[in-house]
Parts: sequence; structure tokens; C-alpha cells
Amino acid sequence: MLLEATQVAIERGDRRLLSGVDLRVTGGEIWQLVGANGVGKTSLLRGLAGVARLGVTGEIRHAGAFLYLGHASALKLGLSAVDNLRWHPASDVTASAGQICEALAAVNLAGYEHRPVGALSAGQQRRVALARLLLSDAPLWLLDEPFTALDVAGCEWLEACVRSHLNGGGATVFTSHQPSRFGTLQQDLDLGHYAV
Amino acid sequence: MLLEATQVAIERGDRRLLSGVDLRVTGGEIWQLVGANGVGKTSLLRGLAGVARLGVTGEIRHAGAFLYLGHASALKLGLSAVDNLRWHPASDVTASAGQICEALAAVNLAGYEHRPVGALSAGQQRRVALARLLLSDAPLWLLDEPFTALDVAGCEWLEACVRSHLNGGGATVFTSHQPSRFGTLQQDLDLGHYAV
Amino acid sequence: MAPVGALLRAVRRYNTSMWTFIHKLGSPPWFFGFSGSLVRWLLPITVTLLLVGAIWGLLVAPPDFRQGNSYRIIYIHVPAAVVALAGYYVMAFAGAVSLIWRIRMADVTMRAAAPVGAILTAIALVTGAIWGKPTWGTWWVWDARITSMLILLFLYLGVVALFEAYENKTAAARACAVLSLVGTVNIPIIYKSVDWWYSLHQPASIKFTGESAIDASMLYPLLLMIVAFYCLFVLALLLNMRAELVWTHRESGWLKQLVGDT
Amino acid sequence: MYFESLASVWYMDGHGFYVWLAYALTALPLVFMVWLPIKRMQQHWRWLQAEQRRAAAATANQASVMGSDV
Amino acid sequence: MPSDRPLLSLRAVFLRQFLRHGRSIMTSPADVANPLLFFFMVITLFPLGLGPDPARLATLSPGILWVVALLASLMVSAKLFASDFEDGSLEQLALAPYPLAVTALAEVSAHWLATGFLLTLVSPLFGVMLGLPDEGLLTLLVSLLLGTICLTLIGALGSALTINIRRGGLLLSLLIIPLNVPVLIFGTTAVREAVLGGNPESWLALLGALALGSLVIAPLAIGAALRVSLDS
Amino acid sequence: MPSDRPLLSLRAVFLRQFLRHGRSIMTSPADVANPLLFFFMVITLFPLGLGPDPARLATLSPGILWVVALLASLMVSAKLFASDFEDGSLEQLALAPYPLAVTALAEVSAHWLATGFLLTLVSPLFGVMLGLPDEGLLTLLVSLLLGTICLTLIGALGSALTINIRRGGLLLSLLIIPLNVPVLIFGTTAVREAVLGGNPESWLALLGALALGSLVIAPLAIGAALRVSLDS
Ligand code: HEM
Ligand SMILES: Nc1ncnc2c1ncn2[C@@H]1O[C@H](COP(=O)(O)OP(=O)(O)OP(=O)(O)O)[C@@H](O)[C@H]1O
Ligand SMILES: Nc1ncnc2c1ncn2[C@@H]1O[C@H](COP(=O)(O)OP(=O)(O)OP(=O)(O)O)[C@@H](O)[C@H]1O
Ligand SMILES: [Mg+2]
Ligand SMILES: [Mg+2]
Repeated sequence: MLLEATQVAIERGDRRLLSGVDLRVTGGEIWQLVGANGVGKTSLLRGLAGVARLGVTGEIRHAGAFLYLGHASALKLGLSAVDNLRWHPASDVTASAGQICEALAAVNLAGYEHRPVGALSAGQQRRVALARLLLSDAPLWLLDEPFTALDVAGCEWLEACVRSHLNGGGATVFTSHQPSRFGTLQQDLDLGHYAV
Repeated sequence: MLLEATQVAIERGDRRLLSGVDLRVTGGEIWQLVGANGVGKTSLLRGLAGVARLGVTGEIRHAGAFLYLGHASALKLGLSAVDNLRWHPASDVTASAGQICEALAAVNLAGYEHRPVGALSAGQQRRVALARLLLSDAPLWLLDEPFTALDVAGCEWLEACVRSHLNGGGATVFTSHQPSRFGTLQQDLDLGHYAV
Repeated sequence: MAPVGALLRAVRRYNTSMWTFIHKLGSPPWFFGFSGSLVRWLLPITVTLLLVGAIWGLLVAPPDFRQGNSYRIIYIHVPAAVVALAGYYVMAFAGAVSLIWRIRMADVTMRAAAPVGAILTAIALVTGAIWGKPTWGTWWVWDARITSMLILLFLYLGVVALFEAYENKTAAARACAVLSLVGTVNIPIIYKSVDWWYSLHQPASIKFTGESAIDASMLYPLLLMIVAFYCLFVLALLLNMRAELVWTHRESGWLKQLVGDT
Repeated sequence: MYFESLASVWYMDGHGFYVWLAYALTALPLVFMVWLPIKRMQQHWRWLQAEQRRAAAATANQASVMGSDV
Repeated sequence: MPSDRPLLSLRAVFLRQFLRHGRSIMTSPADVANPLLFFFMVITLFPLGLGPDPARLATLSPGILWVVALLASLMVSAKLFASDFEDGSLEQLALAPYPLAVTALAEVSAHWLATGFLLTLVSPLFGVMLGLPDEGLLTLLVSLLLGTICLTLIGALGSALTINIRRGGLLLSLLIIPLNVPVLIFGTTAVREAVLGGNPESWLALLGALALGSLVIAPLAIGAALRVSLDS
Repeated sequence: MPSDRPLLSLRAVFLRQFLRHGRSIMTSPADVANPLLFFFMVITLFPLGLGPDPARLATLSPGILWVVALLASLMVSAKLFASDFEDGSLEQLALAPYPLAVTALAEVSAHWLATGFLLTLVSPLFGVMLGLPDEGLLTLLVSLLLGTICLTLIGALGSALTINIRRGGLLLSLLIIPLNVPVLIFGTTAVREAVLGGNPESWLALLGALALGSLVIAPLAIGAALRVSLDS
């Protein structure tokens, strides 16, 4: 059991969005949070990660480390990709220059290692953020719309990446508006059912 | 002829991205700019719109008004949706309160008219920005990744909206990483051919 | 009629030759070659002038009858101040050319002039302050000329900082051109206003002593040093421009050929 | 020559410290001002030469590989 | 965005943009109140720092009031175009078929009305608090009225030049402080002359000339600077 | 982000975060130079505003130097956590299994070293320029050393409280200026006492107590404030 959320309710700005959400994530599972715009996917994911605490009720328990990638990519636009990936604010792991360049090459950014991230395209910035997946050893990934801005090849790379994470015993919870990317591998949590 | 671009070349930060791009857009056409992350779709669209001029060479001629919606949505996060839509920085048209509420209802944001836009979800903010399409009378739309962050219903609404714009004699140039949203109605401009 | 025609023709010829010269200046390959030979001459000339002027001023010239030997600072202080002021106008002129005619070489000139000017201004300030201690008994006073020199330093530093802050160097050059143009309009105003500010405040009895006629034996080394500093300014400008050109044109054929030839 | 001895050049009737300090603080930045761009230019030049050599080697390599193919 | 509709006159464009921007400022009263409060608080720092002796404060008060007005305009103008740039409003504005100089001037005017002008109106109050003699109050008012126009326009230019720069906050100050020096000198001198019974009119005239000059030059420079920022 | 790896000691966490942040500051020399230049420029405004008379400037110099130091710290701290918040680094930091108070203190310390400490080091230069008598220089140095610690910590608290508020720039000043008043008073009084030949030690001791107190209390308050900002 990597994540266990019981009877979670989410409030935002005095309005209750969701209530009674139960989610149990074990290794080898992919969960997609599904729901219309504004139903509360981002809010729930932030609650599960523990970024937001106010307005989040219910029990949320983690076993082991996790990696959360939100809309904001925690990249300093003035620093280069290498400098950005050298360390991650939430983790004790420090990546070596070799690992970083490998990860950047994997997301097809070889040659862009030393440019300021602010001078990259939208999809390239997203790729830099996703390179963190390769540098982390956390078994649980919480990803908010990770496919945004990626081109077809990028989406395929991300799918493969999540699949291999799964095979290593990891698990992923993500949001996306494109249904069923992972076919039968994935399970949907339709937040429409829990909307208040 | 709504837009005529001849032998356009794009440079960014001392690097040439594209050269020799020809594009002729007439009423009733949908053009999708296609290409991998970082190929220069956003840069070309900004060049076509005239937002960026430095590093854009070649001839770009417009006949008639156009509406450009970029990544940044030109929304003031502290203002409500209604206040944001009251006027558009680039246009002389001023919308009435009735029209605005209608447009917001069309993008399924009835009830959110008077909340600060900053307190809306990612998809809801995108919807507010797209409501501008309904309030404009420009025959040419230039849209940069308009489907981002929209849920399935939102994407369908946008498709219908573009289709009806076409039927009214308008044209659309847009970028997206999802291929062929409009089937045979649309034409692709693959920027990979023009990359330097 | 004939003389008028000849005159007109001469003017036209002069005009075209001037324009071709300016046009050539705007072309990087030509400029690179031209500046290369110029630098080769200018470097030894400048060094010689500086050394001769400094030795003359430091060792040969007689001491000032009021200030004694401390006045020898004048031989670096005044040239630095004079050239620093001129440098700002070079920078602003280059900025105007780059904004109006979009000549890339003008950008490069402006970019190169800013740090050189800033260094010269700082030298004028520092040597002035050192001079002040033995003559006035204080390192610093808020005198009109000193204060405007300080503001000139800030103007220079603003241009340098703005250029460094932009990632896109083409845009950086444009932004700096706008700034230096506005600064140029402002410089006379700043000078005049600081002058009024100072004269209005009935300052303490500190005055420059240099107002009195300076003896020829002291003047010649000073003039020599002023010429030397002008040469130095041009030299540093050209060297900076060449270094920048080599980098920005590393893809061009003419430079590749030059590199290959060496 | 105005001064008689080296010591008096150094001392300058008590103003030596100020004069020499001023000249030293001028000489340093001046030397830098000239030396730095020369240095930068040399670096760029060497980098470009290395680049050309690398490119030449690469094409030569390519040619030999293709030659063996054919 | 060229349109088939006949273009508006530049005056109409200015007015419309001015009203729009003014309305959006008015929606957040904090934006109007905060610069005044800042002015007030920084002024109170001076008696604390320089000692409370009334006679001395009175002679210093023109300088203090003017320096603080300059600093307040520094703080305020940092944000002048920044949010417009970040949220994309600026690129939309650049697409409108009117010169950026005009629309930018309209925004700056609305901004001035909400900050510089208000600050001018309340300044006599602070003058009295610092012991500025009554003869100086009117001159203070007029000098700040003219001076804040210059300060705001120069600040807007700085803002336009630095919006595209990450961590540009202090850079802005570095760029515009030197340009503001004449304004400061003319302003303080005018007030001091008035207090001493001299004739402040000539200094006020100089300030007026500066204000006029910046009204002509600054918008063009701001327009050019905004273009550069959009282009990079 | 709880991990299976053994947790680091708080000291190790502090050190690591300090080094990280320090390195990222060092990558942009402008961030280091700009506060100093700002300090310098604002100081030059005072002679321009108050007149160049050396004797008068000398008596005012402790106050001027201290007020400008306070203003510089205001300008700088406005941005302390803002970029971390906007780009999402802050929410990642909040997920680390260490108290925010410690990691925030580390960031603030690195920031102080690059601004407040450097400013202290160069302050004697500006003291000389303003004609501060030599007896005051050492006290100026010590008082600014202790004082900038307080100013930076209080500024960081203000920044943490206002990052989530659009256009919070000036609001920040309003929050932290009142908190900074005791620092200003102790600091100027110490320098003035030293110049007049009194004993500045007691005032420096008070400043030291303030610095110690804020080192203990401020990090906790900053941690709590950052949490609130993330939650809303
Ligand atoms: C920090 C202090 C000082 C600064 C910034 C400064 C600045 C300047 C400047 C800008 C000039 C050039 C003026 C021009 O040609 O238009 C100049 C000239 C001169 N300075 Fe200084 N100065 C300083 C201190 C001193 C001191 C202490 C002395 C001597 C006691 C001095 C003596 C002179 C003389 C003799 C000239 C040239 C003759 C003249 O035009 O009056 N300066 N200084
Ligand atoms: N501000 C900038 N300065 C310099 N280069 C830039 C800048 N922004 C983008 N680039 C470069 O220009 C190229 C094109 O960027 P652009 O944003 O146009 O790509 P795109 O096709 O829109 O990509 P995406 O699909 O990721 O949105 C990229 O290689 C990028 O690295
Ligand atoms: N800062 C905020 N303050 C108050 N309410 C908010 C805030 N942000 C979002 N909301 C509201 O909370 C609800 C859920 O927002 P959330 O961002 O979680 O939606 P979402 O499911 O991620 O939507 P999307 O698909 O558009 O990303 C929305 O109705 C939104 O209006
Ligand atoms: Mg969301
Ligand atoms: Mg793009």
C-alpha cells in the first residue's frame, strides 16, 4: 500500500468540492483522476500530496516517498536545465551531471542542457520538468496533467516511462482529459461521483 | 485572402528556426500548424500575428481583423470573468453585460461570472479566454494550443465553435499536438519541412 | 559656372566616399580587417604615449606651487574624466544609429563603449577622491562636478546592467539604445541642474585649484595624457568589438575562412 | 627630471602614498580593460579553430566510412 | 489587429484606454491606498532616523518629502507594465491598430492619477507634520504635481525596459534614479526657495519644462521599449 | 515526501539548503551587485535633496545610512519567496520531510549573506562619503551587521505573508516598516552615540538582543506563514 486515502473531503474558498473520496494505491497500479473542468482534480491531487492542508479533511496516509509534479513546474526560468535538475526541492537525492545529461537526452533535450529554461518552448519546459521522473527513486508519482504541451513522441515517451515505473513496482496517480491512455492497465477514479 | 505569408523566416535568440514558410489562408479554411516540441509553432504564430517582429523576416499581409490567443491568456487574475471580458485590449469592440453572460454560459461557466479569474481551475480559465471568440467579429482566428486544459465537453464545444466560425466565412489557424481534430475540413502545415 | 560645378562634384565625390566608408564600417568582414590593422598600430602607440606621459608627469614636471606633488594625479584624473564624458556621447550616438538605421555594427559599438566608459568614470572618481584627501583633507565632497560624474557612472552602469540582464542580445542592444538615447537627452540637464544645486547651496570654501592658468611645463604632459587616454578608449573599444564579432559571427563564412587561414 | 633620488620619487614630499595609490588604482583597471578583450578574443579564436578541426575530422571520417561502404 | 471598421482618432483611443485602465485600478482600492500609506510610513521613518528636533526637521523637510516621493514612485512603477506583460495583455495591446506610445501613455496617465496625483494632494499634510513652513506648502503642491508627472513617465520607461527580465526589480531602480536627479533638484530647490522667501517660480517653470519634455519624449521611448520587451 | 532513507539532521538540512540557495544566487552576479548599487544610488539622493553642506550631512549621516539600509532591505525582501511561490518550488519544499522553518531559514541566511552582509561591508565607504566622523565607522559596521539580520528576517516574514496576494509589493512595506522601527532607532542611536563620544555598547547590545530574538521567533513565523500562503 503506497497511498491510502479514506473519506477525503475537499473544500476550496468556503465551497465544498468533493466528499467521501476513497483511494487505495498499491505498487503496479495506474490511477487516472477523471472529471470535468473544475470538478476538483487538481485540488484533490494537491490534498493527496499534502501541499494544501486547509480544507482537506479525511485520512491520507503515505508509505514511502512520492514525487508530485503540479501545474507549476518548480523550474527557475533563469537557470539552465542542468542547474534546475541538479537537486529537487523536496528530495534528498542529488543527481550527478552525468545522470542529468542522460535524463535530458531521454526527454530529447540533448543540446539544450545549458540554455536558460525560460528560453525553451512550452513542451520543452514540460520535458525538463518530467526529466525529474528519471532522477527520482520515489515509488509513487502524483502527476497533474503531465501530457499537456507534449507532442506525440513526448506522450509516447511518458507512457513508456510510466509503464516501466510500474514494472519496477511503482505506482502513478495522474490527471488528464484524454481518456484511457494506458488501456486496461489503468483504473479511473471519476470525481463526478464525489462532487457535492 | 485573409492572411498571406510569403517566404517567412523566424529567428529566436540568434538561432534560425524556420525559413521559407508560405501560407495563404482564405475564408472557410482551417490550418493546423504541426510539428514537434520546439520546432517553432508558437514563434511562427506570434510572427504571423505581429506580436514579435525582431527576427521575423519575409512578407506577412493581413486583410481584415484577426484575433490572436496565445499561451498567456491576457486575463487579469484579480478581476472577475465579466470584468475581464468587458473589453479586449486589441479590439475596438466593447461587449455588453448581456453578451458577456451569454458567452460565459456558452463555455459552461454560468455561476462563475463574478469570481476572480485567479480562483478558477486551469480549464475554467482557458474557457474564459476562449469566450473571447464569441465576443469578437474578427474573421481570422490565430489560436495557440486552444485545446489545452479543456475537458472532453470543452473540446467538443471549441470544435463546434470553430466549425460555425468557418460556416460564417471565417478562418482559423491553430496549433495542437492532437492530430486532425477537424478531419477533412482542416489542412496541415508541417513545420518540420521548414525547420533549419 | 565651372567652379560651382567643380565644387558640387567635389562635394558629391566627398559625400559618396564618406558614405561608402560608413557603409563599409557597417560591414563586419571589412570592419574586422580594418580594425585588425588599426589595433596593430594603436596598441604600441597607446602604450608609448601612456608611458611617456606618465613618466613626464610623475618625474619630470615641476611640482605645483600650492599643492606640491599631489597635483601629479591630474595626469590621470583629468584625462579619465574627459574621455569618460566623451565616451557617453559615442555610446549614445552608436545607439541612435542602431535604432534608426538598424546597423548591427552600431549595436556592437554601443555594447563595447559602455564598460569602457564605466571604468574610465570610476577611475576619474577614485583618483579624484585620492587627490581630495591631501588637498581638502577629506575623501569626498558633494561638489557639482563630482556629483555629476557620479551620476554619469550610474548611467553607464545602468546600460551595462541592462545589457547583461537580457538573454536575447539583439533585444538587449535595442533596449540599451533606447536607454542611452534618453540618457543623452538627460546629460546636459543633469549637468546644469547639479551645477545650480551646488551654487545655490553656498558651499564650503572648497574649490578646484586648477582654474588658475596652468604652466606650460605642466600642461604638455597633461595634453599628452589626454591624447593617450583617447587612444586607449578607441583601442579598448575596438578590442571589445572584435572579441564580440568573432563570437557572434562564428557561423559566417568569412570568419571561418579567416580562422582557417591562421 | 625633477626628483634627485629614488627615495624622493617614492616619498614625494609626503604625497607619495596618494600619488602612487592613484596611479596604481588606475593602472590595474586599464591593463584589464585591454587585456580582457584580447584574452576573450584568443579564447574564441582557439575554440573556432578546434571546431574547424573537429568538423574536418568528422567529414574525413564520414568519407572513409562511405568509401568502405562503396 | 487591423479592422474594417474606421479607426478611432488617437484622442479617442487615449480616452478609452485611460478610462479602461482607470476603472480596473478603481476596482482594487488597495492599489490606490497603498502608495499613500507607503509615503506616510517612510516619512515617519525620518524623524526616527534623523532625530525629532523640529527646527532641523523643518529645514530638511523639502528634501525629505521629495526624496520620499521619488522612492514611492520607484516602488510603484516597478509593477506598472509587469502584470500586463505576464498575463499577455501587452501582446494584445501591441496588436491593436494604434501606436503603443498612445495606449501606453493612457495607462501611465491613469496610473499617475491614482498614485502621483493623489500623493500630491495629500503632501501638504505630511509637509505640516514635518514642520514645513506654511509659505512652502503651495510650492510643494505645485512642484510635486509637475514632478510626479516626470517621475511617473520615467518610471514607466524603466518598467517597460525591464518587464522581460527575471528579477528586474532593482535593475529598474538603477536605470531610473539617475534620470530622476534633475526632477529632484528642481523640486527641492523650488520648495526651499519658497520657504526662504526667494522666487520659486523659475524653478517651477523648469519643472514644468521637464514635465512637458517628458510628456513628449517618454511615450515614444516607452512604446519602443515595450516593443523590444515583446520581441525578446 | 517521506522517504525510506534515514532523515538528515536539521543541521545538515540547513547546510544543504543554504549551499543550494547560495549557489543559485551566485550564478547571477547581478543579484549580488544590484542591492549594493541601489544602496549607493539612494544614498546619493540625500545630498541632492538635503544640500551638500558637509557639516550638516555629517550630523545626518547615521540617520541617512540607516534609513537607506532599511529601504534597501524593503526593496530586496519583496522578492524573497515570490519567485519560489510562483514557479512551484515552494510547494515542493513544503513536501520535503523537514520543517519549513529550517529550510526557509537557510534560504534567508543565504539571502542575507548576499545582501545585508555585503551591504554592511561596504557601508563604511558610504559613511566616509557622507562625512560620518571616523569614530562612528566601527559602530556603523557592527550596528548594521546586527541590524540587517533583523531587517532581513522581518522582511522575509512579510514576504512569506504576502506572496499569495496579487500586487502585494506595497502591502509588504506596510506590514514590515512598523516592525522595523525599533531596529532603526537602536541602530541610529548607537552610531550617533559613538560619534558624540558616548557609549554605543548598550545600544549595540539591544540590537544584538533583537537579532537573537528574531533568529529564534522569525523562522517559526515564516514557516507558518508559508504554509498559510500555500493553503489559500
Ligand atoms: C572624487 C573627486 C573628484 C571627481 C569626481 C572629480 C571630477 C572631475 C572631472 C569630471 C573633471 C573634468 C572636467 C572637465 O574637463 O570638464 C575634473 C577636472 C579636474 N579636477 Fe577633479 N574631481 C575630483 C576631485 C578633484 C580634486 C580633489 C582635485 C584637486 C584638488 C581635482 C582637480 C581637478 C582639476 C585641476 C581638474 C582639471 C581642470 C579643471 O577643469 O578645473 N579634482 N575633475
Ligand atoms: N525566449 C526565447 N529565447 C530564445 N529561444 C527561444 C525562446 N523561446 C523559445 N525559444 C526556442 O525557439 C524554439 C521554438 O520555440 P516555440 O515556442 O516556437 O516552439 P513550439 O513549436 O511552439 O513548441 P511547443 O510545441 O513546445 O509549444 C525552441 O527551440 C526554443 O528553444
Ligand atoms: N484559489 C482558489 N480559490 C477558490 N476556489 C478555487 C481556487 N482554485 C480553484 N477553485 C475552484 O475549485 C474548483 C476545483 O478546481 P480544480 O483546479 O481542482 O479543478 P480541476 O478539476 O483540476 O479542473 P481542471 O480540469 O480545469 O484543471 C473549481 O470549481 C474552482 O473554481
Ligand atoms: Mg486541474
Ligand atoms: Mg508552443
